[in-house]
Amino acid sequence: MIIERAAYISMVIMTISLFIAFLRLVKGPSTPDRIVALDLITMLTLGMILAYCMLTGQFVYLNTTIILALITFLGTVAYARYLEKRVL
Amino acid sequence: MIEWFVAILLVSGAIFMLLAAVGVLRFPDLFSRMHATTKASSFGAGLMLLSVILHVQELFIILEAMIVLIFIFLTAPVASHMIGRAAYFLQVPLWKGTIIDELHDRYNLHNHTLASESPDSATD
Amino acid sequence: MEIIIVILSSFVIAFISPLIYRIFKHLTGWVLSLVPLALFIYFATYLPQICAEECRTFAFVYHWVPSFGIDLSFYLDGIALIFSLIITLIGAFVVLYGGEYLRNHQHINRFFMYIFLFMGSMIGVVLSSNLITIFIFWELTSFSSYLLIGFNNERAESRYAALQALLITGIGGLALLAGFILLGQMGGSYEITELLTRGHLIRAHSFYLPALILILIGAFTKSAQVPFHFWLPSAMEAPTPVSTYLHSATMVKAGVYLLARLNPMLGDTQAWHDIITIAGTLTMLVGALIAVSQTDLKKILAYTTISALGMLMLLVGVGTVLAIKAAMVFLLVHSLYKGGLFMVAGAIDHSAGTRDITRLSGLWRMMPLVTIAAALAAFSMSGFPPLLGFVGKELIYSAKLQAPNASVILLISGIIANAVNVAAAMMTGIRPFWGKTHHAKCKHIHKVHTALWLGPMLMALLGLIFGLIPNLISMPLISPAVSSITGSQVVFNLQTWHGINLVFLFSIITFILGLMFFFSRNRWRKISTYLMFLKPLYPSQIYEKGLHGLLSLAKWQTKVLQNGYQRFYLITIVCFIVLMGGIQLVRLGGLPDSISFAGVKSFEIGLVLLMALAALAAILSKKRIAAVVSLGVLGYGVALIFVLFGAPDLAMTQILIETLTVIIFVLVIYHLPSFKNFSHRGVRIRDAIISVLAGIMMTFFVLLSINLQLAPTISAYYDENSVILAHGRNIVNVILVDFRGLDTMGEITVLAVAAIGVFALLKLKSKDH
Amino acid sequence: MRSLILRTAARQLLPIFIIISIIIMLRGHNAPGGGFIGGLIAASAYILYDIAYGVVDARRVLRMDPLYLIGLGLACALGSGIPSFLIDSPFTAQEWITFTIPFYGKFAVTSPLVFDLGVYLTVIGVLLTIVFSLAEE
Repeated sequence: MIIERAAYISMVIMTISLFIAFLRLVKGPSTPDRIVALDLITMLTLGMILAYCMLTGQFVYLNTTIILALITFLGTVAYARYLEKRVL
Repeated sequence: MIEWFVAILLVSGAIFMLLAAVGVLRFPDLFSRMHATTKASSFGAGLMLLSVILHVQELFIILEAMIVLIFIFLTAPVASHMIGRAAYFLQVPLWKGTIIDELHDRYNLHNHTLASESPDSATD
Repeated sequence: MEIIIVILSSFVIAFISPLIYRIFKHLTGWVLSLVPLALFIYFATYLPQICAEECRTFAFVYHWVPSFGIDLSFYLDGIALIFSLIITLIGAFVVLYGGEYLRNHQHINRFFMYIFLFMGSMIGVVLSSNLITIFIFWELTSFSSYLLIGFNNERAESRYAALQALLITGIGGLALLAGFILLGQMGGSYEITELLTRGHLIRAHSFYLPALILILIGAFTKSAQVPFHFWLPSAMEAPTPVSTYLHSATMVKAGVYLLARLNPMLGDTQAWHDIITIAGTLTMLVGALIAVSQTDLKKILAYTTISALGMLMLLVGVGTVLAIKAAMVFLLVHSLYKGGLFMVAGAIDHSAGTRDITRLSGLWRMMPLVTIAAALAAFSMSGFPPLLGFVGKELIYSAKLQAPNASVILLISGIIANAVNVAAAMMTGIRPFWGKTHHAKCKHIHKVHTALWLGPMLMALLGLIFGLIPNLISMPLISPAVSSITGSQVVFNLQTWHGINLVFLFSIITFILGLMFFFSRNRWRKISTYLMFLKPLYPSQIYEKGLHGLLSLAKWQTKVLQNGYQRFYLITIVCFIVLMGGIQLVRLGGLPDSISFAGVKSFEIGLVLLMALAALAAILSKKRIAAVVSLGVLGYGVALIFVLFGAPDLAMTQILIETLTVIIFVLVIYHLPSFKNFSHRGVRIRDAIISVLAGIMMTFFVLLSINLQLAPTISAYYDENSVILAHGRNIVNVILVDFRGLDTMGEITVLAVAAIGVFALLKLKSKDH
Repeated sequence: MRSLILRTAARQLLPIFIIISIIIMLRGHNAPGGGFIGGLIAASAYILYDIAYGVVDARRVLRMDPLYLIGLGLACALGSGIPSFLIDSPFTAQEWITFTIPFYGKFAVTSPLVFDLGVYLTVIGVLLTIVFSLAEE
């Protein structure tokens, strides 16, 4: 029982941090700030999925987290490459 | 007893995530913000994964959680490194309070090549 | 069973005729004409059976589309027999004549192919007894007439004439189909044999009038009645054998055949008699009046054909037994002499090189045989006593005398039309041949080949023989045909000479009038030039304007709808959906009252709020990359929702697609212009309103669909037998791969095509510039 | 311009990505996964390689033009339908031929597997065609 409540709390915490990260994303003066914020948001999504697994006790979502962990870094790298190419 | 420990791990993971978010918001310039996103968030995710590992009995699930953990610690640094590089090339303004910029003289602004890459420079 | 072979045989011959041409070269005409001759003899064998008292008929049924009640059923009775005999007889002469006439034309093998295609479809029209089968063969005749009219396709006029003929008979065909379907609904089946017995039911039915009008449009366009007559003269672009076969003897009579065939079901109502009689008389007069002022041989014959068709229609419209008898006899007579005259005109054109009657004279020395044939045909056309034409004309006058109503008008118009016939016969059949031959006017005249004069000569002789002994055809041919039309058993015999009586008096008047028309033809030509100011009213002009109007409308509509502005397409689509959805929502009484927020957890609301903010940020962002990033956030939000609602597969796909979109965006962004604000405020507000409306409408739909239980959810079905049938627990994948494998097949093909499209766009573009 | 770290990461990650994509593709029938997702992962592996090393090396590593992959994939997908022709059942109904390998227990060679492979290859082919031709732009 304690775990459900803990998971619920962490879900709420994570939602709040999502909003905060989004704030940076909107405010972010330069593009890399936005990309950093997006990176954080993806990590938060991963966290939320984990918390949700704990909440429902169904661990089938871990496959999704594997994909999430692997692929989001690809997005960030693509953004980075675009920024470098634009500079040249 | 173990349940308490798992719950604490989980919530602390979430709190670290929160710290990362706050860090990203409040840090003065890009490079310090990157500290927050990469280190704090991956550590937070690590803690949560740990709580999952402890909470779960089946082997496969633990294995999958371990893989996620490894991947996070494998990919997050590469991603933020790439962003840092790109940001530096874009001359994103440093925090006025920065004391030393070691990369300054090794990177020539005109042809955007790092000293380390150019063939002639001694690889120090 | 043999009827199927008969019909198919001409189609088969059509497709192997190019081969036969390669073997026999110039003799193909003679060889191929044996086929219609054989068919003629085959049909002739039915003569004794048909004309026996009980008039037995032969039927053959092959169930083609049983669900609609359409089957290839064929049915040979009196009227079908008389038509098939005409088709096959004249077909034989035409093939023979065509082989010679087009001897050195480079596409002559195609000519044979089209002619046999036409003959097959014409026999099909005449023999089939299922309405839809008649329609199919009907359209086939239009199709083959298009090919034949546009035979020498390098000339623009023939292409134009072919298209005109196709469009008009095509539209008529469509009306005919609609009429047949209505008729089928009324009578309960498409079989003519069954419909025959339900005449009274059909006549009383409310659909009767629309069906009648539609069928009449079909018949009138095909038989070139007044408003739709102008395609026939312009169809003279076709080579002469085609004009002989299609546009005088057989195809244009299909309309008359159809009305005769449907007479027992649709006939004998006031509407039937009035419309057809009026149309017939009008066509007869218009055809006659224009014919007088023409100078081209084939044009005169074309217009007199229109007038003859009018006469036939008129007789069918009158509908008395005598009128039908007169119609049948006239049908036969007209086919013989008009076919003959057309062939004569072809022979003159072929050897003398011109068809302008003002320049033709004294040809009899060059082609004596053609002169005899032409004279005989001309006398038959003008109704000179010994010939069948006289018998026909007498019958027509007596039928008009006894016509139930307005017989006086019919009589007068009949006399005028026949007078013009006499004049036309003189102009085409006799004038070009007698008189002195002045070489200056027409270039050297070479000998006429046997094939060219054999056809007209035989036909003219037939006219003479039938004229002298009319009983030859009355017993076996005319009476069964008339009985099958009027539905009552009729047996009669014809005699050439009725003695001096009122009808004979009319013949003499006609003859005198005709001579007057002939000698005053130049004055008629001047008069017709005065009528030029009526030109815009001519139906051909209306057709012209209608066509241009249609094309310009199409151009305008495409310009408006497809103006190349992608945003315009989106707006039209979204507005349309919003409109349709909105109306439906209002009609169904707006929002469901029970919107419960029970099961929603707090962080779900937070997530949805974040996604809304992200979407907003994407719109308001100044830089394109910022918009892409906020879209990224939206994408991950959606992925998260998939997870929260238990769809790991979808979440994985969403994440992957999200990242790959970013990658492709990044590759493409480099080339896109930066976000200058192209649209000024007004446009943006309009777009905002549209999108907000669409959003609201979509939420209503979702809310409605939640508590709307349309059908038992299919997931139950997949649930229990996804393991049993497809041995897989992951239902999503099982569906994708097994149950709906074909859809996935389609999807990956679409993906492949998209990839090849992108590849082509990028690779080919970069090479050429 | 190319960062050494990204290059080494890409070279190491490529095999891992491919293995994961094959795992996900193979177990697609029972657990979340399937040809489509597997294809996406494999494609993103090669895209990562392209970002790190550039298109020429990426094409070299792929050793096959992505267009052939599309063709191969579609062929496989169609091919999986053929056995159902022989047994006269609906076109893409799947046939199961199960036989047992001594130590492994029941092992089923299935036509849905071939179909999934077809989807897998087509998706990789599609994505790589698009990305590579864009990258070469």
